[in-house]
Amino acid sequence: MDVYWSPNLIAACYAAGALSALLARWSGRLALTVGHLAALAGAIAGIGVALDVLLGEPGRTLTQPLPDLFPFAQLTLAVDGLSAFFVLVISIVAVAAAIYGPAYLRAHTPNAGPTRQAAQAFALNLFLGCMVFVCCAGDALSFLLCWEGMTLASYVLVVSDDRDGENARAGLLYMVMTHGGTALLLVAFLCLTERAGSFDFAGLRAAAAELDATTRTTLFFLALGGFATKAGVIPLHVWLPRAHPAAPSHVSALMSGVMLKVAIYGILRFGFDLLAPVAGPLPASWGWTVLVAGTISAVLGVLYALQQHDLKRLLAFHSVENIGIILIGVGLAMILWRRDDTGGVLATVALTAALLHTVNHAAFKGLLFLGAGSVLCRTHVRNMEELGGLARRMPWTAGLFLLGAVAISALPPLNGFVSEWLTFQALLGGAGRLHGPAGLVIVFSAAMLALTGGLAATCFAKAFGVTFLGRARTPHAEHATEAPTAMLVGMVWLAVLCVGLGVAPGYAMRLLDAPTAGLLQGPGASAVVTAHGPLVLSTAPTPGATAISMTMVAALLIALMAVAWVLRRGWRHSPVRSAPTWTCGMRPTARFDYTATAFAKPLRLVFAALYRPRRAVSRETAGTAYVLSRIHYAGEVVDLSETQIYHRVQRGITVLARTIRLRSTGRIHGYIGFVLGALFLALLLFGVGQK
Amino acid sequence: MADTLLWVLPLVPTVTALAMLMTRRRRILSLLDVGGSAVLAALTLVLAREIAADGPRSLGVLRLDELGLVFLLLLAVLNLAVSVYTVGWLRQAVAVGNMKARSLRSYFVLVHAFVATMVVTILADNLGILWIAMEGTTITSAVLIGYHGHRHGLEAAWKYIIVTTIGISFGLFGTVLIYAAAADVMGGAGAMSWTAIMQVAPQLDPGIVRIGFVFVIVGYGTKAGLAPMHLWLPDAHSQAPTPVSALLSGVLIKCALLAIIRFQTIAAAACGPAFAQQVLLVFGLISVVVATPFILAQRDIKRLLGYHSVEHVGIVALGLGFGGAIGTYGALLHVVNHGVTKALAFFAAGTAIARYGSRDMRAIRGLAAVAPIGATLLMLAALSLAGVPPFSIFVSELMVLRAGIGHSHWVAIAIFLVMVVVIFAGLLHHAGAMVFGEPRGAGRRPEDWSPLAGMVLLATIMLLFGLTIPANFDAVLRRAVEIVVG
Amino acid sequence: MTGERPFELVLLELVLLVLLGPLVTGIIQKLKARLQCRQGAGILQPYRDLAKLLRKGTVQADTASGFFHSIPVLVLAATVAAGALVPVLRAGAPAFALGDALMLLGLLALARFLTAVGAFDAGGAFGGMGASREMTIAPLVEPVLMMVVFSTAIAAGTTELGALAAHRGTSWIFAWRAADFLGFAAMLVLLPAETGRIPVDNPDTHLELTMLHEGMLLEHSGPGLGCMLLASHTRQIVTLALVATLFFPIAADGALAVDLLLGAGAFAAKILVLAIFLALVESSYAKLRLFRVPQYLGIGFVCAFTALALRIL
Amino acid sequence: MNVETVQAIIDDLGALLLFTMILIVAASQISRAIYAVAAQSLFIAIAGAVLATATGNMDLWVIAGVTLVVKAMVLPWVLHLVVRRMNVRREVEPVIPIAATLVLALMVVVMSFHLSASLGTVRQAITGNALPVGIALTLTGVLVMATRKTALTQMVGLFASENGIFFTAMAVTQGMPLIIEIGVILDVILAALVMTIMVLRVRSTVDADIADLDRLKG
Repeated sequence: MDVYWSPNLIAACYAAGALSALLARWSGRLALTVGHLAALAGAIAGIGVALDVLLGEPGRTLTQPLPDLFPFAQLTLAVDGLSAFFVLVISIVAVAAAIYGPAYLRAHTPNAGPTRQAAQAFALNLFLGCMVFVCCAGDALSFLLCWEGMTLASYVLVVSDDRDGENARAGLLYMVMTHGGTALLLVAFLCLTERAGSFDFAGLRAAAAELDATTRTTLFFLALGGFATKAGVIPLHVWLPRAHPAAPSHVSALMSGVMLKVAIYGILRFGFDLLAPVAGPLPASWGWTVLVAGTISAVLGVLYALQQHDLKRLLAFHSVENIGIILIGVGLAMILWRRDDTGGVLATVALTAALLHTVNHAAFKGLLFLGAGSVLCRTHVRNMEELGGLARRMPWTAGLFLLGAVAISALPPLNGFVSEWLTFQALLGGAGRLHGPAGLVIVFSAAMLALTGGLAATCFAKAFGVTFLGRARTPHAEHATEAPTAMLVGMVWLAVLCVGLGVAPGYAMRLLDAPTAGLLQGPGASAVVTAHGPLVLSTAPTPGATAISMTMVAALLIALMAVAWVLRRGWRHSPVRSAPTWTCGMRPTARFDYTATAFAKPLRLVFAALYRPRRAVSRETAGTAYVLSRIHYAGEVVDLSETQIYHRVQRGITVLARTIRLRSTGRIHGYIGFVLGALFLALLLFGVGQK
Repeated sequence: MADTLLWVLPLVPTVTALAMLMTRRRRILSLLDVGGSAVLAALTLVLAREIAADGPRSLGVLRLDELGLVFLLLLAVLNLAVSVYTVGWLRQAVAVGNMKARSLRSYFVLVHAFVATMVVTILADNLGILWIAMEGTTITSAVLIGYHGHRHGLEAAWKYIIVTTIGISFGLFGTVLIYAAAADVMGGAGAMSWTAIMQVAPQLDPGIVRIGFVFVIVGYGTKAGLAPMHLWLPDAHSQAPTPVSALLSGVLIKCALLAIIRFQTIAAAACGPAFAQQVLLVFGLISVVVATPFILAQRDIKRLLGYHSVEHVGIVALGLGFGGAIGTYGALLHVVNHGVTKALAFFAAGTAIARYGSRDMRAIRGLAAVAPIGATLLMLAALSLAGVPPFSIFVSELMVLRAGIGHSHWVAIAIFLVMVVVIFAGLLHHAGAMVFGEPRGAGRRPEDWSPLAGMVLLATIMLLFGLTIPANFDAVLRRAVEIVVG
Repeated sequence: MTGERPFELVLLELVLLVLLGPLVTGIIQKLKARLQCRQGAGILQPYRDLAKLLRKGTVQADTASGFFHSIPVLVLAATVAAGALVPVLRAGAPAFALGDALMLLGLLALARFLTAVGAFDAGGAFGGMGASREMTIAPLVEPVLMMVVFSTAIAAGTTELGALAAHRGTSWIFAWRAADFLGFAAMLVLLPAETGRIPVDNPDTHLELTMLHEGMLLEHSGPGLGCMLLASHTRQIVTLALVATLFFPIAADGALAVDLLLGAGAFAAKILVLAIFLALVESSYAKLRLFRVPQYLGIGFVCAFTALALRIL
Repeated sequence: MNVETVQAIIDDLGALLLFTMILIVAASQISRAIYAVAAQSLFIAIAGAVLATATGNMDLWVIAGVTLVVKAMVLPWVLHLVVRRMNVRREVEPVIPIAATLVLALMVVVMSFHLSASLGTVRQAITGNALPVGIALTLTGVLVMATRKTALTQMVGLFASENGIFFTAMAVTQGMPLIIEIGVILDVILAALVMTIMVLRVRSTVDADIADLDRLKG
């Protein structure tokens, strides 16, 4: 075992960071700085450990027993390819968050007390540590402990951001839903541990080998339910768009960019590793469920995102969408895996697409959240209708945000396109080989993916345009200044990744070898996807396969841009004249600018059946109906699953509980009656013995 | 040494109580209080080491085995924490006028008498003595519950004394029946002794043991707060002075559970384990289900905690009902974990109540802003009670769940999990509303050291047991499980 | 099977596409004028417009940020890059990996996205309005277009356009099956939307209530506007070329100059047919209300989906 | 006395006890209920004496004596005193109609005998019908507590319920340990004392019957 890059190092860094909260006794700022520095060290250590495993000899698993804490379970760490890949993803975003964090917190909440700073330093390190160790867990108990620790730490971060009732409510919803998910996970894990008689994954695998088909599928769906809650799959997503925006922005980046991926890790771990049958394909219901859930999440996620005017909430809904895209890949891999007639290397392509999208989404969503955080800390406004014109005041932030927007909209030449391209190719291949209705479902899913991509572009044209371009609509936006350098550095790190993974994704495939080969027990990602050289992406190692080269396209774009630049300058280098925007002869003000609500209105009407938009317009007329003195418009789009399912359930439970409570007696006779009745019934039920 | 200690142990609080009769000064009384509790805790630890090393000790009608030791440790630790907490709590209560300075003496005397009866309950080997001590706890604690002397306090005390007296008279009936069955086999002498009965338990007539056990579980179950016999519990817990609430919830209902466990072992030996488990399972499930709506729609913080105790007693019963070594282990661990956590929750709630002058949770807002440490502790207690790792209750609930899954009680598991999640929501909703938000109706006052010291002691144990189970405690628990399961 | 297309050929095709782009617009305009019994401008008019614009100075909105200046560059580059991905003179995969149909659609979407962003930059209602409408229709068109591509790609087993065309070979219309007809019908429905023509958009109007694409160009001027116009001409011919590749991949074999000339002739004919079609549609239909467009595109969706279903089932 | 005679006497006494229980249930005035409890305790003392002579167990004599003094004399006297002190209405106020209570009591009795009939050989452990009678008395006593409004009737019910336990305990063939019985009686006295104090305290502070308080709920 490599002594330098061991999980101990990560744990030590994060533990030191958590303990640095104690420094708040003397200075909250110091605690914050030291805590984030330790987190940075932990993240770098995480990258080291992950790369060590991913680039080491194939099939290697780094195992390490943990101290004997519980008499009934031996805790261990086991870092295999899949774990290492997710550790890498986590650590990448953690680096950005750790650099970005202190400056952001200082700028956003300059007068936070030392208690809050201590809590933030502590919880951030705990959060990162738990996320890393969920992925490294080698047994069910440490998995569950870290899993809940992750939830708890992020809950603390959510509620610590603001002394606002909204945060507490968001945190509550978050905790309750994930706790429900954990309950399902508990059952799934415990069913296995009871059969295995031990908690470690090797034992669980052995126990799962002897399961009958029904139990296996039931357990998978229990686990899927648990993980899907955490991943924010529709309709289990309602907590996500509330909790993610409520956290401090670098934590939002972590939650959206990384924490959801831990749930993906869980699905992969359960589906392909722990519960997978020893031989033969996975039960068909698994893959199809995941695929359909992913498709629905992708489309609905982006549709709801489109109608959000809160910048961070919009981004949170996009996380729902992207998790859906990842799940499409995962589901397809599940469908195609070990099916010789159809699958072959396609399962590898699908899984590669999913994993690549995992890291891509982490990069661009992290970048976008950090960008939104920069806006937030300089304007203290999250509603984009109150922003505008920030590109001239915060050019770096705007540029980086635009980069992220292009990436998330799956536009070439950035990384979002690459993983979606792979997903499309896997879908297309799957549809071509699975004939009949199955193929049609896959094709439909591909069409929905295309729709998703288009809508995402629309959404980010809106988000970027309304927030950064045009005129400043409020004084908040007017007085914004560029974000501090530390924050920009954090963002640039992720932006570099977006570009790098977009332009030369072939080099990253090497990192995907270990997880894909390990899970699918077949060829690794690079053997399939970069069979024709590192600069070329292909769908199969055979010569006739479709192949593209992101690098070539990028080079072509740059060359064409140079040509276009010459054209743009024109034949005569006349100076640029500045003039007011044309507004039919009136003096332009910020109120002429198109708002986000207006921008999204056509789509709101097109998808009215889904949105069920509510609007209230109140007019004040001055004497005649044709002259309006004031008009007030309030509109909202409701989340259908929230109103139709959650509100009903919640109201039902609350009303029931309240009724029961009000109807209950306070008279002692009732008390005695209950005791007597209990005894009477118990005697009748249990007392009468068999003669 | 150890044998003598068995006698000395109940004498410690008795002597403390008697010594308190000599003074009326608050400081001296508090000193005596903490001192007496510390001595009790120290002696318990000494005893625990000897028992862990050499096995059960008995002397006359008193006997301490590992099963009792688990409960005794809980009692000693909580009693110490309560004493430490009481110092500051009392100062505040006297200042506000909730407690009258001249009646402090009787309060302290009663608390120690209460503790003494509980010690005897735990130590009793003779089932008759067990019953007598249990009735003794009822009488002493009833006076404590009505201690504030106002209308609600007296109402709660009356309900408490009547309902639990009925309950434990059923318990007495059950004891008599078991005794009759045992005496039939082994003759009158010694047939009240639990150890003696256990020797002949498999030969006991199953029919009469069956009826006896039903009487016992309804009877002592009333005292333990199992639904639907629990109705006195929220009343009593909400009206008692906070330290007493902590003792009631943390220790007293656990003493009743110990009695139930003792009888369960007899019943399991006589009628086969399935019967006793089935009964416990039903009562456990009813408790978990019944507590839920009252927790959700609750407004009074101490009643909330009271109902929450009902739920957790139900979980212990479920653990016993799922049975097997794992279930019993989980149940016993849960007894300890819930005792510690619930006491912490009562303490934290007590300081919040003192700060805001109201038990209504709608009046308590923004605690984090005015009392950050107290608010953190309250939140930690709420999270732990809700079953979040890395706090202790998660571990024991995990064990209980494991036992249920191991024995394929799917319906029970499903109901249990749904209720746990719903209660989690309710509890966290209430706790979140109190801790976060803008503070209202309370100024920022420095936090008193003594309540904090008591709470931090408990919180440390809570966290420790969530992260690990110490090896020597594990050994004690394992042997206790062997005693129960055989 | 035709041979692979070397780098020089791809470059040649690219240049050809860019140069011919305005000509197609000119032809359509001329045809429209004649169909409306007008004389109309000459077919070279778009070239003259471009030349004039490139010689002019730039007037920029005072609220625009630094992005505004580079938007035309980016848009033009992205659109032209898309042009490099369609085979023009000869079918067959390029000799080097470049991009496929998805990349082509992606690059066009990138150009559209940047145009919309640019429209916001100047402030004012028209830009936003145009962007909003354009970006409403685009995501609805995209999946349908993708499905049409899929319907042929599934049969070919590749999404690379040259290879796809090569797979279909020269025996085009006689080998058409129902799926091809449906796919082509879907494509015809989409064509006006993708090229910004009636009944979805009206390229001739600058009336604020009806314009989509033009609204986004309002604040561009001089060489910038020239670039944007060139980009939209290129986009049009790329789209037409895409249709030609997917459904009429007729082209000559071999690498001789004659073959290439033959290919060029075939290409010109195909484009001309499609241009006539567009001109006819534009002259015979009225522009749709914006909220009718989704229904209109729905026809395309159903056709495309049925085509796919026929291929798969 | 031979075993059959003792059994017969105990059974007869059991019938008498059940009869007094019915009187308590049906009593419309508190004082009558108190008298009925006193009579019940008297019968139990007699049963104790009978069993003592039959088994020659000296402990049972002591228990019989204590029962006679405490439960048949002192406690009824205290209750009477309280009734007079409190100056409350003498009528029993039922929560549900007395007829319904009687039906419930009947069901309890039937259930007790059914329960005991399901037992096998163990009947020899407890003399005669003492077990079903004891169960019936205990449960009916609690039934009285659940269906009567005033605190005093509740205490009466509690004592009646305790009597049932005593009766069964005495009838255990091997006899109960004396110390336990004494402890139990002492506890009962202590509980009665505390309850009486509470009843009087509530009466003096808020002028209400303590059993009527029902503010704490939910």
